[in-house]
Amino acid sequence: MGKYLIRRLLQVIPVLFIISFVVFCLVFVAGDPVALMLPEDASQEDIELLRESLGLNEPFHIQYFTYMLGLVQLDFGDSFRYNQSALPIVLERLPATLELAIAAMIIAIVIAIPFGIWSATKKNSPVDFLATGGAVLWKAMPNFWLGIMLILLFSVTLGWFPVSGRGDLSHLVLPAITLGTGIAAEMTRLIRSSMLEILNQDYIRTAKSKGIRNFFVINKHAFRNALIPVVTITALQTSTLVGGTLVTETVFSWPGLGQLLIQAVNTRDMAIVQASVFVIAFIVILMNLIADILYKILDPRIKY
Amino acid sequence: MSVNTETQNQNQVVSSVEKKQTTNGFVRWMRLLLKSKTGTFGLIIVLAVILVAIFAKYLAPYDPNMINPAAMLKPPFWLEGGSMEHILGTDNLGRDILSRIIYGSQVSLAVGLAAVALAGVIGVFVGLVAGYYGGFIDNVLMRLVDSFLAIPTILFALVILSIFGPSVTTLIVVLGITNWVQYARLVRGEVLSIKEREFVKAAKSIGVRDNKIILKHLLPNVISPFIVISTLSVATTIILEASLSFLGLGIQPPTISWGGILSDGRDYIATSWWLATFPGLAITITVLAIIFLGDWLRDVLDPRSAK
Amino acid sequence: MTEALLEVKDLKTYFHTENGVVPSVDGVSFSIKKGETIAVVGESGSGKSVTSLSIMGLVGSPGKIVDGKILFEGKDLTTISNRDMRKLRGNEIAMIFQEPLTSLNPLFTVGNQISESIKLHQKASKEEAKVKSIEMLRKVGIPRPEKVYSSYPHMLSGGMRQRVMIAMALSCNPKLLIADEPTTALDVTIQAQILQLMRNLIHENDTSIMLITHDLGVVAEMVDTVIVMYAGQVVEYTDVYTIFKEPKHPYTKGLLDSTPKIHELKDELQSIEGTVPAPGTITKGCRFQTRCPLATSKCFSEEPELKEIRPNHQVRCWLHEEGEVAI
Amino acid sequence: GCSGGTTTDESTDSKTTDSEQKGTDTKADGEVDRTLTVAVGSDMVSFDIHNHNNTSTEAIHVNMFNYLFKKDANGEIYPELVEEYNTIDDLTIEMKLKEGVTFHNGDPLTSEDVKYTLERVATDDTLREYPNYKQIKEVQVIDELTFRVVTHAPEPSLLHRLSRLGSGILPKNYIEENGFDHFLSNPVGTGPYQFKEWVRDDRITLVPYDNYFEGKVEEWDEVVFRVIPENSTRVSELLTGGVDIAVNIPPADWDRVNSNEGTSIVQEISNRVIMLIVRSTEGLPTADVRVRQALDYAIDDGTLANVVLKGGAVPTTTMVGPGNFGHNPDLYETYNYDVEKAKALLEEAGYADGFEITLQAPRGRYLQDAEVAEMIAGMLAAINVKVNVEFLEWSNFVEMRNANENKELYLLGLGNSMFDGAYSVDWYRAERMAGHTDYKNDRIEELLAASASNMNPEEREKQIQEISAIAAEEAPFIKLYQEKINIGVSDKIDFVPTSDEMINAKNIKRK
Amino acid sequence: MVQKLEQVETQTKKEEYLLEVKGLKKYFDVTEGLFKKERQYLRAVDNIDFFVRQGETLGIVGESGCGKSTTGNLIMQLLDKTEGEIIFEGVDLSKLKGEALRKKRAEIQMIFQDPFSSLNPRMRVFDIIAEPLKTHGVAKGKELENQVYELMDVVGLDRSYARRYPHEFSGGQRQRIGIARAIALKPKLIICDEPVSALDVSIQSQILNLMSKLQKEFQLTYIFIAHGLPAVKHISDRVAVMYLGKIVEITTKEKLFDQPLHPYTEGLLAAVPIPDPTLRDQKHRIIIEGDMPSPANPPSGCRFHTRCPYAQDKCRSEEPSLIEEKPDHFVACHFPLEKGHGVLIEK
Ligand SMILES: Nc1ncnc2c1ncn2[C@@H]1O[C@H](COP(=O)(O)OP(=O)(O)OP(=O)(O)O)[C@@H](O)[C@H]1O
Ligand SMILES: Nc1ncnc2c1ncn2[C@@H]1O[C@H](COP(=O)(O)OP(=O)(O)OP(=O)(O)O)[C@@H](O)[C@H]1O
Ligand SMILES: [Mg+2]
Ligand SMILES: [Mg+2]
Ligand code: NI
Repeated sequence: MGKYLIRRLLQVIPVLFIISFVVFCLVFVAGDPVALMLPEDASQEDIELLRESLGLNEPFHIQYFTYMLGLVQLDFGDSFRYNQSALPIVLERLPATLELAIAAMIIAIVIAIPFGIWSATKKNSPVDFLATGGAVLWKAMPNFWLGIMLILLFSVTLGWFPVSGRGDLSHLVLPAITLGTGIAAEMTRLIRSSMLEILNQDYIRTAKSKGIRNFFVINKHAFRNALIPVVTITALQTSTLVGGTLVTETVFSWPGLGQLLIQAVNTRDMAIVQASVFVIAFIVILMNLIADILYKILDPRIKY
Repeated sequence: MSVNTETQNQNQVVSSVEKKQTTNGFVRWMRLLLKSKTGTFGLIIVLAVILVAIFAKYLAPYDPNMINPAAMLKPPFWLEGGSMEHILGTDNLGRDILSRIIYGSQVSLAVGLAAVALAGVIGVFVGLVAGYYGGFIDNVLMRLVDSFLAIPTILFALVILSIFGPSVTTLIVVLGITNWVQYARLVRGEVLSIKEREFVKAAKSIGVRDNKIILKHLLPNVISPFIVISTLSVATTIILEASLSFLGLGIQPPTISWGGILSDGRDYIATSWWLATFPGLAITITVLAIIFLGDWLRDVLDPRSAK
Repeated sequence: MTEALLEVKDLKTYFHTENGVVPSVDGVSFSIKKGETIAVVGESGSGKSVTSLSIMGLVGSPGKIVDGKILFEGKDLTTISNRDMRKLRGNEIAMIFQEPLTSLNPLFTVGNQISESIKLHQKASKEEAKVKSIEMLRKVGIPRPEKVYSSYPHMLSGGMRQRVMIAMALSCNPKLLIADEPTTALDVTIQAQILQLMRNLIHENDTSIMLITHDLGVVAEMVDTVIVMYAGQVVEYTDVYTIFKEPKHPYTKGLLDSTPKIHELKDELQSIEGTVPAPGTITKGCRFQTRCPLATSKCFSEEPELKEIRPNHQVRCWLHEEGEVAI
Repeated sequence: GCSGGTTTDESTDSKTTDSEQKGTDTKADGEVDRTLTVAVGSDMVSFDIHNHNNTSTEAIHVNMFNYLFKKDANGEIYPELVEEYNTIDDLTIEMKLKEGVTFHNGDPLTSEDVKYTLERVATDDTLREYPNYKQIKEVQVIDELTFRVVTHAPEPSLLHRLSRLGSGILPKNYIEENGFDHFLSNPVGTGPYQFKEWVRDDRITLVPYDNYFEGKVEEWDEVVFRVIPENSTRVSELLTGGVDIAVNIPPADWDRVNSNEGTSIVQEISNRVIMLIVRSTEGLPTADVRVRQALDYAIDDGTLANVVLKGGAVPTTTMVGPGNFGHNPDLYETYNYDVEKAKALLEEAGYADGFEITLQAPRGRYLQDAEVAEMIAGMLAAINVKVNVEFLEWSNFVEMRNANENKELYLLGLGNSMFDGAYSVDWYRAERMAGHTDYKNDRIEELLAASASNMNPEEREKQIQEISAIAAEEAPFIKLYQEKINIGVSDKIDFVPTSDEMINAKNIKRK
Repeated sequence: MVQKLEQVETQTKKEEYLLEVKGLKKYFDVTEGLFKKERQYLRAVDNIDFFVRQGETLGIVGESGCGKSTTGNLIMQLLDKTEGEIIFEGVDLSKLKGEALRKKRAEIQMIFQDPFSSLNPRMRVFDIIAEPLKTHGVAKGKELENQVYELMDVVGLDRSYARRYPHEFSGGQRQRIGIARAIALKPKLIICDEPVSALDVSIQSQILNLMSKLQKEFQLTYIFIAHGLPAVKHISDRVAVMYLGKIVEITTKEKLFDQPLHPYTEGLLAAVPIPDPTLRDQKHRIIIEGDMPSPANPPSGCRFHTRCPYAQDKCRSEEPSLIEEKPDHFVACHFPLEKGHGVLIEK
């Protein structure tokens, strides 16, 4: 186990290295943010002056070297917009995004598991049709549209939930639903197909031949097995989930990484972009790692 | 008993038993298609959308970019104030929404298809090479894949688009290069398992060259999961384009895309709902159709359902 | 005739697939007496497993018992409630499956899976169930049963897993044990061990066994009565000695002749030509018509009945219409 | 604790108690709700008042910092922290601070603080505001409260400079003791409100400062600025009572806000003029003054302002709006529109058959910018000018401008935070625009040179007005309209927006 | 060991064998973890020697996992050997590389166990059978077509099936396609890795008969791998018995089945159920207890000692080598059986 972990962690290094290089290249070709930092009526001299003082006139390799040097010390440079070290700014937003993402995940799981199981066990029944049909429909709707509609319906018209912002649990409901239902759609389909496959396995037949009640056959014998592929794919969805926060956070003015990133991208605040991409990549990798470990815990067949 | 009589005997059996099964591919597909209601729906809608995109010029009642200050925010015909002149109403500049949706299909489909095609070509190639040769090449390529997978597509697209400016071409290229990893992974996984199948061993033992093995034995066998995934990917790409429009980095006017119309219309959702609802419906229905089509293809291309 | 433990009468189990109805089991009748071991032989797809699953009430969709009776101690299993059926399952009738690896749930310990049915049917507490499970494991010849009790299936070898399956099946002293190809996935030396084990169990408990196999060697060594199935039907049904000495159905004969025998030397094996037809493809006449060397025109037009040509020997073939014929 | 709690309370309350309670919005336990919540479109950038150039950031800062001078609604400059001031010579002004002004940490405001503040921004060239203050040479401390500001050269707009964000006074001792980073996270000013909390991209919370030199502001116990970038969400918050004020309401939602019970739109002219920057480079049709005029005549600024922006703008032919030094009222609230004349001008210039040009425009930067651009394209089509509209994402737009890659026309909104027309008309300076618009007018050059160091305000005003008049005629830029700021306000409060777009909580009252 | 090898060599010098395997080893690296200093090996094939004469059939039997397939794959060069020589017509195959190996491959072919997975589901029968011919440039165009159809005739497939896909056939027919492909290049040696174990009982005999017929017709040499002893006995001339990566006994089938010298062979024969109920009680039952140990961690000394009913101390410590106990009867046992129980063979 320990060795396996170490090996997996070592694999992360080249990945992060590649990511950092790609991101750096992007930033390099992005050109400089100087002009954006000054108002519309700034003059050319002003721009030159600022560029010089920010060290943006160095050649590629020097800049890359400086960047890597900073990187190993977890220093992504200063945000041009905030005039502060980028990483702390990013990390400061992380809890909000995690809160949203986790809530979305929980919603997704809470919806997907019963529906997935249900539609698998009642294959081709109306329930199955509704669950799969609903899942597909949900997947087909753009996230932001759903978000805006939810606000109009549940906040403006019905007044059940606050419109936006982060605060108590009620604030979390709409954005988490927006983000979570999309994931749930995918997951329902996944659980369904995974369950269908498991239900055809010989050991399910064995369990039934023992005279166990159907309920237990499904929830004890089948579901645990069906969970294994779900765990891995769910981890793979982390990236989609984080991507989804970009849109959802903007709609609901949720003060998380997504909003920060979008603004950073729009203002060419590349230090923030770099730091966020890095942090997000790290989280995604971490999630996959956790999924791997979980996978091994769930499945005794796999040895370390 | 001699071999020959044995064969004849057998032929009889087989021909009587298998006659039904050996109908040609197209007929089989159509049979399977008609059996699946959702598949039929998917195919019909997708074909319709493709036709609409191709013949937009002839189908659209108006120039989609024609501004008409006299007819701004006209509702669809069945509402008060609407007229048959603008069946689905007009937008805030008096442009005909139906025409815009018809034209929008071009870009939305083109982006979806082209991006997926690009990603597919790269991904399948990388996946085949990595899976077949394994070892160091595989390791390097897979680390690259891991890296790409760790960055959410939309984020990657956002950064690149903001740098290079959003045009149809950049969008296609960006979505292409962010999506290839998905195929590379899929194809590699398939190759790894197919590689162990005995027919690959058989080919090797005959002395077939590597490139032939990849092209003739591996590629045809990974192509059907690929097709299934890529159909679904066309759907996600259309939605992604809409999301990028929402974030301000989608296709810019005067080029029209569904995502663009939808996201422009969102300020009017509360007052003039038709601006955002119709393109939203167009996206939803098309995506739905593509997903259904994909599901159906999954069944059709699975030799196990070949009966 | 002593009282039958299980009596299957004209059982029909059909699968309603997308490509039409597949009559996997099409009018099968037989009975098992108490303490009797009966074999069901026939090649792949002839309906052996579906017959056994029908008895267990485990034919999943799209399959359905469309006709016939399954009388177990007089109760018709096709009509009793799910609840009552569950009470019988694992308790009075137990089943061992062909693939010992895939038939055990990989995520639960062996002990968990054995004690599950003990707890369920004998209302035993957790501890009692554990004690009983370990005892069962010991009984089927597993060394260090305490350790195996808490192992996962993948940690055991094929033979061990099959012993676990047997322990599980026998844990509630069933009256009928259905063994669906219990040794096909095993090596010969391990197969011999398992067969020996089953023989001992028959002796000890007087359990009736329905053994499904296509290995005639196993049949010859283990059973009292043999049912030969072909394409969803019983084609021959008699005691084991008669089957091997005087098979009356051309298929049975072909099967015997085409089996390479270790104790004989032959230059060329006899073989049954052609392939097994898919169920439901032959709608007229005898189902063996396409492969039968002795087929007559009648065989292509009319379907033969299962006919008792002499006491305890039933054959489904036109050859014996007018009385027994040697083949 | 968060506004959401208040939100729901307010919205339920507003249905029952609405108008008869007249603003005494009560909480469940009967307490008066004394939280002012303002929805802004983008987050504050930083508390370094010298290192941003973001109006919405300044709009928040004004509650925490005082400037040496201020402008009133008419653009008249009056002293704020300064008690009295005299001009010593062309380069020097002596000023005396008010007594009893203290920072939020208790330190009194002294000349040293002023020196520290102004010299910081005047000398540190990495600061965004440096270009606007580099004219200052030094600040001489005379005594505790008296100091002199010395410029490098005669600086006619010095007071304009001292009445904006750069002259918000920083606490010297506090910063020197704790470091600037500490200041950034625990900012201290002399203003009516002091810092409580900043959750980035979410909210900035301010509370009244007890020892404010003009007396503690009692109206609000808490002022919260909430960041809500998405327009429709901001509107929804306003409608549901989640916020009291919401800035930048898109025209599409005005009706909704106005028709909703308890909210309405208030407008005020902004200091931003939207125009088309024309490239006059030799070889382009737009090099011909008649073509530029034709374009000007073909565009119906009235329709743009009244239809596309639904009245959210005032047509203008000058960049120097009212309230700015050098404003020319003759050129304001008027526009050139005459299609026939435009056609004639084109014909005269030899373009009777029209031509094809490109109009570059940002999207979402200004009110209805994309729609305006497309509308203009439609209008120019009427005189046979085919316009290809090219929309650019903002950062690309900025890049395009910097690289001088601008085509014949591009749409730009120019503000003037100095409120000094000299800054606007400097855009016509040939040297500055070389390679960009390539417009050159000798008379304008002359006037610009003369006004730059002219310390006589009346003369200088005339000079600027004349430049505007020439520019209105020759159309180096085609001025379209001056944008209004559109703010959604809850009926429970009394809020009058100002054209500097500041949100001074001090001036906002409960009804 | 060395001594033994020499023995074999002097023995075999007289004859030219079609295939000769000497000291063949295949160790799979199953080391886990990154930093483990000691590597762990799974000894799938551990130092085996045998030869195959032109035109004969060598059967290889043994329980699952004893290394039969690995041996086959090694000969086919589908796996790289760890050690040893594979001499085919005087050339060490394992030393060939690239093009030379590719050419040589034409002379050794393989028939696989699973007729399902050994045929590319996306290729038509014609293309499957034509592939070896095309690859080695044997035939083109019309000629190719003729040859393919001839091959189909030979294995008893109707020519009209040429345009079908594998899934449209039954198991027996698929195996015929596999056989047609294997004999297409007129190989000298065919390795059959359990070619009938996936087939129905009544079909097995069809294929076995076909294989015998082809052997006669084309003078083929077979290595026939199986764990069904009756089939092996039916088709083979000589039989090698493998246990845990080693050959424990190798001789003609008559000798082996009549009087096995190795206790394992004896047990194996006894375990085969005889399809004759009358022999039920006459049969000498020797049930080998226990499971096969793991090849990753084989027992010391004689690998069979853990299950051997006759094991003695020597067996636990010393590894027996394969020696010619009787003429043309090799066995690896310290105490070969004097009177091993064979199977009753009805003459
Ligand atoms: N779920 C199912 N759906 C459709 N057809 C089925 C299903 N299960 C079994 N069948 C059909 O029923 C027939 C009998 O199957 P069954 O499993 O009983 O054969 P078997 O004699 O047990 O064969 P084997 O020796 O391979 O186990 C087969 O032709 C099979 O195709
Ligand atoms: N690629 C591999 N990596 C690691 N171990 C392997 C590999 N291939 C085979 N083995 C191991 O080598 C041993 C011999 O395998 P092999 O396939 O040769 O057995 P076999 O005698 O053919 O068995 P079967 O009768 O089941 O086909 C087995 O323990 C197997 O697990
Ligand atoms: Mg079966
Ligand atoms: Mg093998
Ligand atoms: Ni709140």
